[in-house]
Amino acid sequence: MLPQNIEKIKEVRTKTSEVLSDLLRSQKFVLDALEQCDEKSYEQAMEPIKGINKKVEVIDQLVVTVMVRYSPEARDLREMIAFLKIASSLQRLATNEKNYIKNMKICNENTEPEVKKIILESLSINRCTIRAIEYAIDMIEVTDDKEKLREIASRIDVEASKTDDIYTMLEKDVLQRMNQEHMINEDFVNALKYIRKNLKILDRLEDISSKLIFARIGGTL
Amino acid sequence: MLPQNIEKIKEVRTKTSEVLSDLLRSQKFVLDALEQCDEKSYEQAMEPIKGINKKVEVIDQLVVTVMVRYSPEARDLREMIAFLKIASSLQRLATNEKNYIKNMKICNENTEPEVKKIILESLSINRCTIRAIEYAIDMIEVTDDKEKLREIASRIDVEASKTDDIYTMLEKDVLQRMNQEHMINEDFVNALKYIRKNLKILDRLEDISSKLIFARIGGTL
Amino acid sequence: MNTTQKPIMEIKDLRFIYPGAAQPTLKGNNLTIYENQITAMIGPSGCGKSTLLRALNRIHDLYPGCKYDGEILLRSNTTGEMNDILKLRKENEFIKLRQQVGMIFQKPTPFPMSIYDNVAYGLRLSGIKNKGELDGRIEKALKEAAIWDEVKNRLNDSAMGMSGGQQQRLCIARSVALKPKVLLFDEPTSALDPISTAAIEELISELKKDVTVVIVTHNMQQASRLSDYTTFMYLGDIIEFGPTEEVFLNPREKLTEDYITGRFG
Amino acid sequence: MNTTQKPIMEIKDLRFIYPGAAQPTLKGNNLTIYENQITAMIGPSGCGKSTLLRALNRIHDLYPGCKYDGEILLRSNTTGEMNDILKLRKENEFIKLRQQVGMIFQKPTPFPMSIYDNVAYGLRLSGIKNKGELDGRIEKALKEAAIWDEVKNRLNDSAMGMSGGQQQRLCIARSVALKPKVLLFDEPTSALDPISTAAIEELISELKKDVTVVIVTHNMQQASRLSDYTTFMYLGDIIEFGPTEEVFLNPREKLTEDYITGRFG
Amino acid sequence: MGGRLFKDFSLFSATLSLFLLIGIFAVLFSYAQASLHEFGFNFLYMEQWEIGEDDEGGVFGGYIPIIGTLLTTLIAMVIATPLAMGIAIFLTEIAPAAIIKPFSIAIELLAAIPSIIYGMWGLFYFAPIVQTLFGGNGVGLLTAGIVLAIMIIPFMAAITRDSMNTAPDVLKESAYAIGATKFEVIKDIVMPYSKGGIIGSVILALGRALGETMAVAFLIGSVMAIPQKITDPTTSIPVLLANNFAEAQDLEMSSMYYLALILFVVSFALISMAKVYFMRKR
Amino acid sequence: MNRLLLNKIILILSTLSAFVGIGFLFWILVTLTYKGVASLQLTTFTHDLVEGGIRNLLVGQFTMAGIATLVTVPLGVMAGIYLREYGNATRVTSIIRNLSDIMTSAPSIVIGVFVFAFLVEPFGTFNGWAGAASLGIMMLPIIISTTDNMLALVPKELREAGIALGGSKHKIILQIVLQAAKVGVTTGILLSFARIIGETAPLLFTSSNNQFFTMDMNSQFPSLTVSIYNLATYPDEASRNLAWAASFVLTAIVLFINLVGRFVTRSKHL
Ligand SMILES: Nc1ncnc2c1ncn2[C@@H]1O[C@H](COP(=O)(O)OP(=O)(O)OP(=O)(O)O)[C@@H](O)[C@H]1O
Ligand SMILES: Nc1ncnc2c1ncn2[C@@H]1O[C@H](COP(=O)(O)OP(=O)(O)OP(=O)(O)O)[C@@H](O)[C@H]1O
Ligand SMILES: [Mg+2]
Ligand SMILES: [Mg+2]
Ligand SMILES: O=P([O-])([O-])[O-]
Repeated sequence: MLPQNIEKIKEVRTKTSEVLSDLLRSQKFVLDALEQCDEKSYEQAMEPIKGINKKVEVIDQLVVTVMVRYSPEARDLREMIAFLKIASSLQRLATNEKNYIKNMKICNENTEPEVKKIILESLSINRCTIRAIEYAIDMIEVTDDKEKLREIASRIDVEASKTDDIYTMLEKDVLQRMNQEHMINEDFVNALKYIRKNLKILDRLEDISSKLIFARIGGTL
Repeated sequence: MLPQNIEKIKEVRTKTSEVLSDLLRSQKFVLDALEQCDEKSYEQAMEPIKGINKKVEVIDQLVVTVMVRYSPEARDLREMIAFLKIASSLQRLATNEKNYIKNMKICNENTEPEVKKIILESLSINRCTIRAIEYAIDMIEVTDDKEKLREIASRIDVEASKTDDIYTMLEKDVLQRMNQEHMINEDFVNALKYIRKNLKILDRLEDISSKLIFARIGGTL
Repeated sequence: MNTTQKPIMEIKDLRFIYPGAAQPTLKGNNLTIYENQITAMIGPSGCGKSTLLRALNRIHDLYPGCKYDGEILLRSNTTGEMNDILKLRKENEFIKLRQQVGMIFQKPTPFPMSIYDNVAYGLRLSGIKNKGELDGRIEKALKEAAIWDEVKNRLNDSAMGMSGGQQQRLCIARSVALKPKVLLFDEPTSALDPISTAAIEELISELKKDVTVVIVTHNMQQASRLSDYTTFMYLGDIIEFGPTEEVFLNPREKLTEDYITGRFG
Repeated sequence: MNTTQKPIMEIKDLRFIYPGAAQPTLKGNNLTIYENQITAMIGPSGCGKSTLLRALNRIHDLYPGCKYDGEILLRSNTTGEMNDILKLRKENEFIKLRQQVGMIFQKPTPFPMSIYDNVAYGLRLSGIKNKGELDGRIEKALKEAAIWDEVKNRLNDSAMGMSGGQQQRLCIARSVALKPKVLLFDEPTSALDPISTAAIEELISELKKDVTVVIVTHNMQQASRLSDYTTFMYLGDIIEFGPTEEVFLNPREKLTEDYITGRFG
Repeated sequence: MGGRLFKDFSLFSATLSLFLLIGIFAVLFSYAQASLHEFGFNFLYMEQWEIGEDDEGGVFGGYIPIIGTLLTTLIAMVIATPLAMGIAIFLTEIAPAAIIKPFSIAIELLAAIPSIIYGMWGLFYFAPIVQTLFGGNGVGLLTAGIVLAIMIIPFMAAITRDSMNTAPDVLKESAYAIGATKFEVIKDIVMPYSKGGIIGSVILALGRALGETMAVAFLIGSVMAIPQKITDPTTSIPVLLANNFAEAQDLEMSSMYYLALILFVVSFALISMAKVYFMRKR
Repeated sequence: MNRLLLNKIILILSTLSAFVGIGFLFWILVTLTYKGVASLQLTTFTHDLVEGGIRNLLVGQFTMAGIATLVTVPLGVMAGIYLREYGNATRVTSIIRNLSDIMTSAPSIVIGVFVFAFLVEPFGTFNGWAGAASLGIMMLPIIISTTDNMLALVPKELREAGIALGGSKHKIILQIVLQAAKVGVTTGILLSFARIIGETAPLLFTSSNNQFFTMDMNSQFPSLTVSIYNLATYPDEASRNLAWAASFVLTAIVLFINLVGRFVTRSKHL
């Protein structure tokens, strides 16, 4: 195999890692922002995801180049197809993240303390997301060790199901409270809805991990 | 080129057409439902999009097969990559459609007449969407006639910009009315938001059309 | 690839030693050839692909001193039983075997006679003398080999004057005329240009309606686009055998994957 | 592919007629060869790829009666001017040209002498007699051709005993030793197995650091993975020329596309 | 320049052989003039070979040596051709690998043995056998023919084998692969494929037999007489030349040149024919 | 089955004929060895013909063949080079090539006649030069055509590779093409030497023969083969025995050279 080819394939990986790192930074800023109710951090969080669409296009183009020039087979082909699919997922991830940040701006000095409390509780979800993104980045690095790949993939799954549990608890909590106070607080409902965006991000990350499993271990797409 | 290869490529096209047709049927049911405020039609509209995820998986798998077995080049390669990307878009389209239908269930016998009026007015957007889907289906059939492809693509763009215009007018209308009545009607705002889902569908269709242009005419992805 | 496929040949623990060779060239191979399927054999040069292929119609036995071990079963037309072709000893048994298991080589091998006689040759050997029947079978074979239109007006010209690709198709017609059950191809296109290659590939993929095909090829793309099953051989061993798409997309063995992705050696 | 690429050769309206041929084999071709880039020539058999390639160092002129028309410009090392090599007439001018524009053939062509002498041969022809300098240049060339490790302990063995792939790399070393500006390859791997092929391809893609490469190949995958620019020829005409990725992803001409996607003829 | 000199010298060498051939023809023709003038084409069927009074003039006809040459050659060809084909077939298609090599070498060595050895061996060992089997006095047409046959067999067999070997293995294998027997492969594939070469080798052997001197000189009896039986002694052109050329004078000498010319022209024609066949091989 | 039976019969016949052929070789070689060795004495090699030895004959035969070879080899090889390297398949080249091929098989006696006409008759005496000339004429076409054929086996890419490295044509021919064909050409020379060393007919009336030891090429020159012919026809036993001895020596030399040629070809890789 020509070294240029291997280079190009590596570049696809690196670019994908980069996009995930962008998301990671964004998530971390959001977490900061929410913990400290610091409005400026929202803007900072928006910053890294602005360039993602462009970067995804670059990934797509790199994959096309590899396909055109090297007609990859087996593992290489699986990897290229997987990354093409992952690129689409990354775009979605970025959109979800953007929506999440926009919506979470509701959390500022004027936010009702009760709502704020829910949001603060929901931050364990964010921490899970951050860990899951970190795992996904790790996964891209692992090319040969099937055991390790499966292990990381399962950790991502664990984070995803943890978030599900956390959200379920949060929801129960909110509903109980609303029941007690015999009223429907729009803000509560909205907060829950926005938090759910974060779950979608984890969904996508699971998706990416399964594509990486296809790339590195095989099976069907 | 082996006939089996050509067969497989055709199959990818057919399957993609099928998914678009599913969406088309769904859109038509929704239109019916909204025109007649017939709740049953919402259920009917959900029906065709239920199988889409499975079908998209089949398309992905077909593309992988073609790539593995035939190492396509040039036009064939562009087409396969385009359809892989289109498959991702189709999934998104289906999600948007599902959300739209779910949200639009607000339009029933109990709906406030004013809101209903807005929704009825928004139905020209739906008609645009329907036409755009039809165009997209047509486009898949056109493999060689570049002129025709460009023409259909521009028609899809026209539909998309028409919907933008329609939406802008609707929005202005609603805002004016709310201004006049000095109140913020949540229902109005929500209706607008749900209608916007439809715009996203048109966005995706434009995306698909540009991928088809890449497949058939070339350029960058 | 459905599950109703019937084995037509089965290779069991086949060892093969060339005369005078110290080491066996095939070291206990197992392989099933399914009816009306195309099975490709790939692997680096010298791994034993041709050797295995040539065992399937015992063409090795033209040269004395080859040693076989194990079994090569071929399904009988009449009884449906699997008979071991390694048990054959008599010349007329060999002749019958080779009429059932035909072979096409890397370089086209037109006989030095007319186009018509090339195809008629095998038929005559198999006892068909009647002119009408011959004509019919020859036309049919030439049509099946997708070369009828090009030669129908010059059946009496020498076959040596045809282009390489045409000659190869003529050779295929010659084999097909005998209605063999299995056709063995040893790199049938490696001496041809891409256009003739495409024609032969198309022809082979048409043929599988009627016969079972086993093809050795150096060209992995060819194996992947043409075959239903693929065998990867290395140093006289069958390393991997499976449906082509599986072998090329999800090879089980690292050796296979390295070879397919060009990271070999 | 940046825009700072400098042409090293330019072919202008080149027509070429073989001695005794009624039709020109090349019918007015225009092509630019960029410095330190790999330019591939593809096209169906007989379209004139080898003919065009062989015009670039005028090896055609070994056989009398070839007619050229048009210009083939080669950039001069010293003045940087583009000089028309079709104007050359004298034997020592040809010799100088061929030392600048080397050539590697389909079949490896080791000379019947030792490995060392094979590489030394061209150097000696070019006037280098000093043993120390020879040794140095030879080691360097063999290293550049990625074959030093395999031969350093048997430099005095005959070159005929090497494997095909090694012989081909030796021939490349032999050419490289002369520090040519341009190296012409005519299907350099079509006689080699996939593994040797991979080694040669890697070597060629390394070489482009120092020399400009023009390569004729039947293997489209090879052209696409190896070259920076691709030329598609058909019936003596250059149909399309452009950056390889463009030619293979977005060919401008239908003919090119049909050829590349295997829908040709 | 060295290159120029080199080329010119090579051209000179190449034309040399051309001039030699023309020279031979011209010399033979001009020395044969006297006889040609005297006897014209009648020479071919005149039986007398009588030296005139005082070594002046005389009547010379080539009929006897010509007939002798033709008959020995005919006998040789009839015997040699089937045997040589048999050997060639054995070597290409039948012999096990281990035997082919030594057998081929033996055949080729047989072809390399100088003709005079065949003559001597024939004279002392073979002629007596022919005498006991067929009568006569040992030397004569039949003995000469048989020994000539033995001499050209290895030559013919070697060239025929080479031609047959040009039939590619895959071609034969593909005939076997549609159920042919060995003989059918030889008859239908190998022979037609190498037809030109085989015919060429037969003609070439014929030319050899015609011009053969020493093997025949020992065995034909060298008698200027028309043979009545197959065992009768007679003479042939080369033998007549070998034995009498140096002593001949004037018109007889010229007639000898005439004979040499005939021999030369006939073998020239035969070899050219053989060449045409060799070239048509494919 | 009829086909199979026919097949068997033909195969048996072929095998039989092969053994008949090889039988004759054995017969000839065995009698030759038997008679030859029996007649060989040490004096056979140390004495000249007059004293019942073959010393002068061997020397004479080798001298003539040697001179023929020395003159013919450069001419023949150069001619072969011209035909293959410079001739460029023109008409003239192909005429020369064909005529030279035909000359290879020209009857040897006719060459004797030719040489007699212009090297013996004008000088009035048989002489060694004439013998050497007729052997040379026999040898020339053989060397031309082996050189030609051997050069043809050198792939044209090898020449082109040399030229592409910047060699001039004659250097490439000498240093590469001829090198590559070296073994074949050498074998050809060896074999043609073996061929002429056993020739009789062209010597009969060119060199004729000489009973005495001489190196004077202007006089009748001793010849082994001519002597064999003469000796064999003498009635006395001693002459015949000497003929057998000489034949044995001659055959041994010829076969030895042939075997050497074969060995050289086999170890082709330099
Ligand atoms: N007739 C023979 N006698 C002895 N060994 C042989 C013979 N033919 C082939 N071999 C050896 O058997 C091994 C397998 O050869 P085979 O021709 O089957 O390989 P292959 O996979 O077909 O290679 P390729 O791709 O080069 O055709 C090689 O090592 C070869 O050297
Ligand atoms: N020496 C020659 N004399 C006359 N015509 C020639 C000669 N060499 C090649 N040709 C003709 O010139 C045309 C181009 O030949 P060329 O060898 O350049 O083709 P190519 O593209 O290299 O083909 P391939 O892929 O088969 O090598 C062919 O039609 C061929 O027949
Ligand atoms: Mg093989
Ligand atoms: Mg070429
Ligand atoms: O071969 P001859 O010397 O007998 O002609």
